Amino acid sequence: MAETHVQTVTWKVKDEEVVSPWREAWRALRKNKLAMVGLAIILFFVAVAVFAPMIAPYPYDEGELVMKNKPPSGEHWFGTDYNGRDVFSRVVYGARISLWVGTFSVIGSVVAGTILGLLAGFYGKWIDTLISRIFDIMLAFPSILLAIAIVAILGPSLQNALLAIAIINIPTFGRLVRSRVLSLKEEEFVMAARAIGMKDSRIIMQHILPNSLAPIIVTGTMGIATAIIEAAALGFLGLGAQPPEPEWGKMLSDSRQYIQKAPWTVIFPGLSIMLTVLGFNLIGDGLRDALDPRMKN
Amino acid sequence: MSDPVLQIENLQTHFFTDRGQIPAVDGVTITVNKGEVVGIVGESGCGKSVTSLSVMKLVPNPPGKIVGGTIKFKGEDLVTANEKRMRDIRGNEIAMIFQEPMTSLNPVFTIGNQIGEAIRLHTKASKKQSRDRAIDMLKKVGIPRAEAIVDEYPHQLSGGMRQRVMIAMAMACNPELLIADEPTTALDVTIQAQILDLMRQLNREAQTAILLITHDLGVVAEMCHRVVVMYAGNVIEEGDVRTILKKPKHPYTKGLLNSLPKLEESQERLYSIPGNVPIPGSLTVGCRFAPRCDQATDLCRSEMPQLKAVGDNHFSRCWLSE
Amino acid sequence: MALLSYSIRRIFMLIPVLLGMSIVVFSIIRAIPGDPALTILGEKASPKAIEDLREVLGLNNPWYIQYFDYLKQIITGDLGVSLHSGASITQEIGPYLAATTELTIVSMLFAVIIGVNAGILSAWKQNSWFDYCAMLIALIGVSMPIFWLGLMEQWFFAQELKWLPSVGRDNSRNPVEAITQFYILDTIMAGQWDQLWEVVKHLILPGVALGTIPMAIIARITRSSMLEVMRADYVRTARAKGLAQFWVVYKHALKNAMIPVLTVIGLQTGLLLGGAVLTETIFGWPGVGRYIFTAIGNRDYPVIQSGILVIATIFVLINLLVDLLYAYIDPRIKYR
Amino acid sequence: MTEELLVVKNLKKYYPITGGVLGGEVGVVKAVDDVSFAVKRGETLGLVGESGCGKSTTGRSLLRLIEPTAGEITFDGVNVTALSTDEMRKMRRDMQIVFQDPFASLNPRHNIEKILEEPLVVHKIGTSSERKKRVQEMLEVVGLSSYHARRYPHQFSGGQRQRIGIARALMLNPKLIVADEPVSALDVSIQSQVLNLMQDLQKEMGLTYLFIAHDLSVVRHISDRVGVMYLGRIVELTTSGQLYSNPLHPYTKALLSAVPTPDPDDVRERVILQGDVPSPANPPSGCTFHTRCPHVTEECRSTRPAFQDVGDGHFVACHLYKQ
Amino acid sequence: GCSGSQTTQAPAEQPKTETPAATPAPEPAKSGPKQLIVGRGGDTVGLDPIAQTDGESFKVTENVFDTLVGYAEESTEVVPSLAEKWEISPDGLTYTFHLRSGVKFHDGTDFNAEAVKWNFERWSDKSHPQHNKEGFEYYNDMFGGYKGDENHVIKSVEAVDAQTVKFTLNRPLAPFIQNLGMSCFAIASPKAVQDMGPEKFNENPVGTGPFKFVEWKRNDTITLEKNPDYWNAGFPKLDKLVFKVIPENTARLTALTSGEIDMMDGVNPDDAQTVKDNKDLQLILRPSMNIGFVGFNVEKKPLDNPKVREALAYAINKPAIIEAFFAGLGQPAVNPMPPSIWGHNGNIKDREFSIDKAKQLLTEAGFPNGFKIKFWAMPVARPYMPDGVKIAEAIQQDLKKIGVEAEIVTMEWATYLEKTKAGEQEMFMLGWTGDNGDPDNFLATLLDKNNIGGNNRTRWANEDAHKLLMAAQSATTKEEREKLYLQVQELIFKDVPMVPLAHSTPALAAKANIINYKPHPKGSESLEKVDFQ
Ligand SMILES: Nc1ncnc2c1ncn2[C@@H]1O[C@H](COP(=O)(O)OP(=O)(O)OP(=O)(O)O)[C@@H](O)[C@H]1O
Ligand SMILES: Nc1ncnc2c1ncn2[C@@H]1O[C@H](COP(=O)(O)OP(=O)(O)OP(=O)(O)O)[C@@H](O)[C@H]1O
Ligand SMILES: [Mg+2]
Ligand SMILES: [Mg+2]
Repeated sequence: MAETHVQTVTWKVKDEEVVSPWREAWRALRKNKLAMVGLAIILFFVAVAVFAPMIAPYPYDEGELVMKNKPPSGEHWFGTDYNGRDVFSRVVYGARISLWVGTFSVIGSVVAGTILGLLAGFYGKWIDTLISRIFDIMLAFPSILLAIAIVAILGPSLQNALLAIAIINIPTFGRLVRSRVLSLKEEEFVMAARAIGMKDSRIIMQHILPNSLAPIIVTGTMGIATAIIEAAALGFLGLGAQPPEPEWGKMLSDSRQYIQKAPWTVIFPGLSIMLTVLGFNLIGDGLRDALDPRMKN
Repeated sequence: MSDPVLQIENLQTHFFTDRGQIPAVDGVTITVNKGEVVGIVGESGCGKSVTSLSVMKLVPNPPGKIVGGTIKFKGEDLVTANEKRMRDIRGNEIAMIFQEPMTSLNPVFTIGNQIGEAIRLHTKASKKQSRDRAIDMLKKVGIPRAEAIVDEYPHQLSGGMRQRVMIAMAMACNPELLIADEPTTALDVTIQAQILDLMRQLNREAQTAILLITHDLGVVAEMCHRVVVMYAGNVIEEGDVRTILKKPKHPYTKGLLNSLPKLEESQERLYSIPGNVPIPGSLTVGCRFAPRCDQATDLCRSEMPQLKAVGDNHFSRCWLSE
Repeated sequence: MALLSYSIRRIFMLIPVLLGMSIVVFSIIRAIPGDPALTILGEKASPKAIEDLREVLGLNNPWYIQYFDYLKQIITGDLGVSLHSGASITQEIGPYLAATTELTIVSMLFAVIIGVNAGILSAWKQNSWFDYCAMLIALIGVSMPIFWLGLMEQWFFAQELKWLPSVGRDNSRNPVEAITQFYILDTIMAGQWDQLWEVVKHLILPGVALGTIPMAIIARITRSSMLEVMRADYVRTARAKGLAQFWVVYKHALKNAMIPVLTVIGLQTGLLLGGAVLTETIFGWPGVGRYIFTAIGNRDYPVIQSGILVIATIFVLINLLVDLLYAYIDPRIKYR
Repeated sequence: MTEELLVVKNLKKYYPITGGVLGGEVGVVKAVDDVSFAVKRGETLGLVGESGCGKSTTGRSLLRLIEPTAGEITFDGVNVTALSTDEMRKMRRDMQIVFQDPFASLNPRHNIEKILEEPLVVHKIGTSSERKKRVQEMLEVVGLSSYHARRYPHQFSGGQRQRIGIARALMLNPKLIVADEPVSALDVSIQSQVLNLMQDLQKEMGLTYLFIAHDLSVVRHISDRVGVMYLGRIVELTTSGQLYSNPLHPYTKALLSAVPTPDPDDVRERVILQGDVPSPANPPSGCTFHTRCPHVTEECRSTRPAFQDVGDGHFVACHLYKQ
Repeated sequence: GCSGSQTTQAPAEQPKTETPAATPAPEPAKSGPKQLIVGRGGDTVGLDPIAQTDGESFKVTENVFDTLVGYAEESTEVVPSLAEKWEISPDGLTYTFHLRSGVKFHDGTDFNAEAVKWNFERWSDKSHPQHNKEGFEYYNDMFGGYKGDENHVIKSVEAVDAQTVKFTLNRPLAPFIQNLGMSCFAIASPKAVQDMGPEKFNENPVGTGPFKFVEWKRNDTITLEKNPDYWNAGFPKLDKLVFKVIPENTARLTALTSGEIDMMDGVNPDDAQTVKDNKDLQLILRPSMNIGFVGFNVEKKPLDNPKVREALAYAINKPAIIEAFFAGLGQPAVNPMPPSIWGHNGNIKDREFSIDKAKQLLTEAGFPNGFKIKFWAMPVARPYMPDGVKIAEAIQQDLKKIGVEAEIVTMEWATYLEKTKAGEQEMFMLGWTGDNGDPDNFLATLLDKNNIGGNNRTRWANEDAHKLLMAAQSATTKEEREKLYLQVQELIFKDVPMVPLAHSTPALAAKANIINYKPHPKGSESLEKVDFQ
């Protein structure tokens, strides 16, 4: 038998520090370059939104008609629109609207979806049947059509668009939470919690919810991206933000007739939507990889 | 040593991960002779599966890579063989069955299709011929209603049946070497007995050499001619079954044997090896078993012992067995 | 047999959903502010005339009677009469539906063929530059507002470069004789190759605009699904048999990986059908999305109601089809 | 105080099978089908059987983590089956369970301190600092260090996690612990550590175990008495010594002979059973083992054998041992 | 066209062909059938003219049908059409029409006095089998309701002989003849309507016009072909006429540039220059007969105060808006009616844009710091208001300067019309396109107190104005009426129930080689004379 040469690779054992799962996820996320790019994009737009009054050189709702559709220049970085307003300033203020609608509609859907999903998943029986059927029915309608119908009922405005988007996305989160609950209910650690005599309410708060959080966060982040696009789509169809609010989708549709003469009025709002959405998608992807160990490879 | 089919020498297969380079297999040497059943035992994570996958060159790459050593199959070095040559060998000259019969068969193709595929790959058999051969093979591994089963899907079979199908598939091209990676771990004892019986029978009839990987010393005792004990990526002891199970030299092998509850006698207390199996990659200098060994000396802790002959065909990697 | 029983069960399960949908649609219409009778009669109508028409339309009945009347009507295949044009919706919706369907099919073909293959290649060559590029493009694709993409395409390819027509389904100078309303089919059947070429040219821009998002989504899901499947034990088994990587990927892995991909394809097809509103508006496509959207503007209640119902029903049916396809692909499902 | 801590009478658990065109109930899985046994104070009763024979279902039904379909469970003189949900919750202070999978039975988002403290919090025992102290003590008891308290489950090895699982079960000082395959997922060298720990704890704290496993040698090692399950029924129940030296039921015999022993000189005669375990959804008539039994008679096919004492508390359900 | 009830997107109205001496056509009339493709913004609603109210429908029906009398090119002067001549009794109660002979409907049946009688009976008699259940809106409006109604104008229609029809009225109606020229009162083939029923006829029209109906692809194209037997010999010039829907103005222009269509309406004012600069195209201007305005709901505070209204009028920078959004294709409006119509008061001088004046008035009215107000903006483009919301935004910017915070409110068009009619709005935008060239059609319609709840959405109930308007309606001579209208306009200007913004000139574009296209002020016209050079 041949002599074996043993190569020893020494790998430093990580010290006995406490690593909570969230810390672990953050570490993994930090290593993900694309996710960090996404985070940077989002932070950038958040900063733009927060400091809009300081960043924007002009008010978003005032312009001189004589300055109509002027190309980008030192004075107007992104040019001016049909009302002679500064496109850059409008895009900057627009960040507020998009982030606001995206975030709050998703918060709305998450809260409602989580409550319904928990009820359905944990109590089962007819509650589950009822809620699941309602979700099925809602999902049977193409979402944008449903949103349009809801806005048609409520009347076009930013708030109503936000509400419509929140409503149409409830089933997404509801189903997610329900399926998480169903699988977590069978997990041994939930069984163990029952075995020590824990009440259902506490099981939900202590075990089910925290362990459903990761997928909710991932889906929620992606959901913000979708919601921003949906809001812009409603704005584009004239069913969302109302003038002079500088909502990106609305800016696009208002300026589209000038696309040949003043393409900048269409290009910049569109680019902003795309970038923001891209940012949320990137970070969503990264979060999924970091939070969902199954996806790791 | 007569007529070796497989000679693994100083095999090193490492994984290159975020956490660094993990030497899952770190200098393993194993020889399998014609018609012989060689067992590899060891606890979870010690590198048994990686060794066997290395032979098939099926280690997922990246992150895994064979970084050193040779694997000679009938004199031909597989480490340097190209992919095309490996495809000829796989399933034809060397076949493999896996631990999880439940997931090792493709759920969306029929049994006949999957066995037939293996046959068609390596022979010029037509669809019809390969199907007939598949039915023959199924009968041979003791599957009732073979004619009907060929057209069924894996989920319609029980775990034991699936493992038989896996064996049928592996044996379809009369391989010279069968690598069985924990073929019965997922099965119940009564079913395990059936499968082991079947494998023994195949070994006897077709003179197929078997490299049997398991963590169950009982299975080893029943099946193998020779045993290799692995610990943390190394071979630490090797010899024929009787020697290893009756007169082990290495403290780890001894400890392992002692920690098993016995069926035939009642013991007040079991022996237990202190500590845990090392996390792969967290290697220290010296003997890898030293941290858990109650006879460890300073030498053990500072220098890695070599695998040395300690008797007739008996090798041990321990300073104490000199 | 199992497949049949499974299919029947799935179809049975549709009934409550379809009923629910009809209730939703029914209530949406009633929730939209405004009086249909007033809309029909216009601004100069007398209150008496409005009251008369309400009676004729059955608007004075209690809501459940109205609902059952409505249900009776749709079950017999009668989708009502458009208030705007006075035409029967059942007949009127046909060409719109065909236009949307043709566009959807073309977009989906584009999306599926490119998306699935890009996803497979990405998974196969994981971490190669191809993988990175394809996935970055796919990521940008899913982040793209469809209406913006459509506008940009139109601006660039139609208005600036003048390569492709920007609106409509055919060249009105050489219009297609509609038989099936599917223009590609119609032109092929008539052997009008020049028209076929025109039809194809008209389909490119809206098709690409509509297909981009599903393409990106499909590529991503295919990739992740493939990656997961490629780690499966049976893929290792297939390789251990000596199967070439190509067949491992395209035979053993793909068929298993297709299941989540199919879901997405089904879902996206449905979304395209309904979500084509934006694309259709931009590209002047006489499709059903615009039909419904215009109807909302006109408060043409029966059209809104029936249009949404038709789309949702098609959506549900597509998903049913996808479910049945699963069962066909994955023998395990029908036994559940 | 009776000698028996736990008495189980005619326990049944049927799971409905749904399917068919309308998705209705088309049958039942008889996971546990009329099982009776008793566990004496301070003893270890082992339950062995092949996968799917209903061991876990039995174990979980005892704590009413699964609602039994029928049967009566008396724990410490109290009829557990009659308790309300809330009373049952309180009852669980005295009966605890340790699970098979050390990776799934600990909430990955809680640290060890929280996991161990939870039973005390739920039952409102002690002040916060008392609870913390008890956690530290218990960690030492199961062979971990108190500095482990702040770490998370994923930072432990399988054996250590199983110790944590045991520690959690012990936090409330229970009388009975149902151990559902606590060592099946562990490596052999770790398995012996955990088995030893459990034995030590039993001695120190006077615990009673219902020990479930599929590994006969493990069960035999730890148990005073062993029940052998087959397809939802107990077919033989006797002391562990008797079981090995004098198995009566043909299934027990086959099982014993199928266990491979690490002794190359072991020349037992092998009884290799034919076929698979039948599905509990469609169990054979009569004696459920008759499809695989080497001694099958006509009677076995038609009548279910009674589970009876054939002497010295050696129970068996087989027509061969009719009195 | 009235101000609403239909959503047609594209501008379409009045005459003045700015035809640059066409440069050699890029596509000279091919030998082969002459086909003209007209691009437009919206689809036809229906093709039974009497059942329609919208311009997009009339654009097609005018080519398929004829009316008893017509309007002259580019004006609303009445000229013969199916009736060659007519006589009016001195008391204004009897009208006798002498019909053109030899005219046939497209289905081969004869056009004669019976056909005219039948059509009027269908329209006026609610119990007529082919009367629509929704009624015929224009008939109801123009002739005081239906048979049996108190105000119904037409007492009877008699076929004196095959070529002579006699109308007897219940009371005199000054614009009776004028009304008969409206596109909706087109004579349909009785046989066709009877055979098909009104619903089917609405999709398969049969008239006497220059073109025959061929095919209608909803929301896409309507195809007509030459009527070879057209009574006006030598016409039509075209063999085939196609109306194609391209909703977006810019996209439509692209289609014109790329040769997909030959002619289009709804050129964005901004694009007018582009068209002029393109030597292959010509810009055609439709004579203007409309008014776009900002109205004040005088019932809502603080708009009930005339000072406030006047202040707002001062604050709106009309010239800048017209410059920016009408791009020279519109003239500033002073009165609620266009100068092209008789009776327009040209002596009124408009208020100059003045922030100071506005502020001063606001202070006088008790709002030195301005106030908040809801400003309803039209969600759709109309001929008189190319882009309501954008103009509203501009006005919003103007008002901000005097401290008035206007919140723009939009909703879909039908709701907008309904709610403004009900008076829910505060400040709003709207407009009107004349139907028949009569001042009454503007002034009374928009501002008479009788029309509150109808088209008088300002809810301005001025007794003086009401008296004057009523007097003008029953006055018999044009001079008399004109005097009254001049006074009304002064009253309106003083009390500011609305700020007239502009009379827009809708722009059309066509291939340079298209000749003899004369757009009509009312927004639609027959294309029988149009030809390729
Ligand atoms: N894909 C991989 N990536 C990284 N490391 C790996 C991978 N596969 C195996 N390893 C490492 O190699 C070591 C040896 O693994 P191997 O599968 O050979 O163990 P084993 O002896 O077969 O254990 P078991 O009894 O659990 O099957 C593992 O502990 C693991 O850390
Ligand atoms: N929730 C359930 N619904 C339906 N059938 C179930 C359910 N849980 C268990 N079963 C069935 O009941 C039978 C007994 O299951 P149980 O888990 O008790 O077996 P076990 O003896 O613990 O097996 P293992 O050794 O695999 O843990 C099995 O056939 C199983 O399929
Ligand atoms: Mg392994
Ligand atoms: Mg179990």
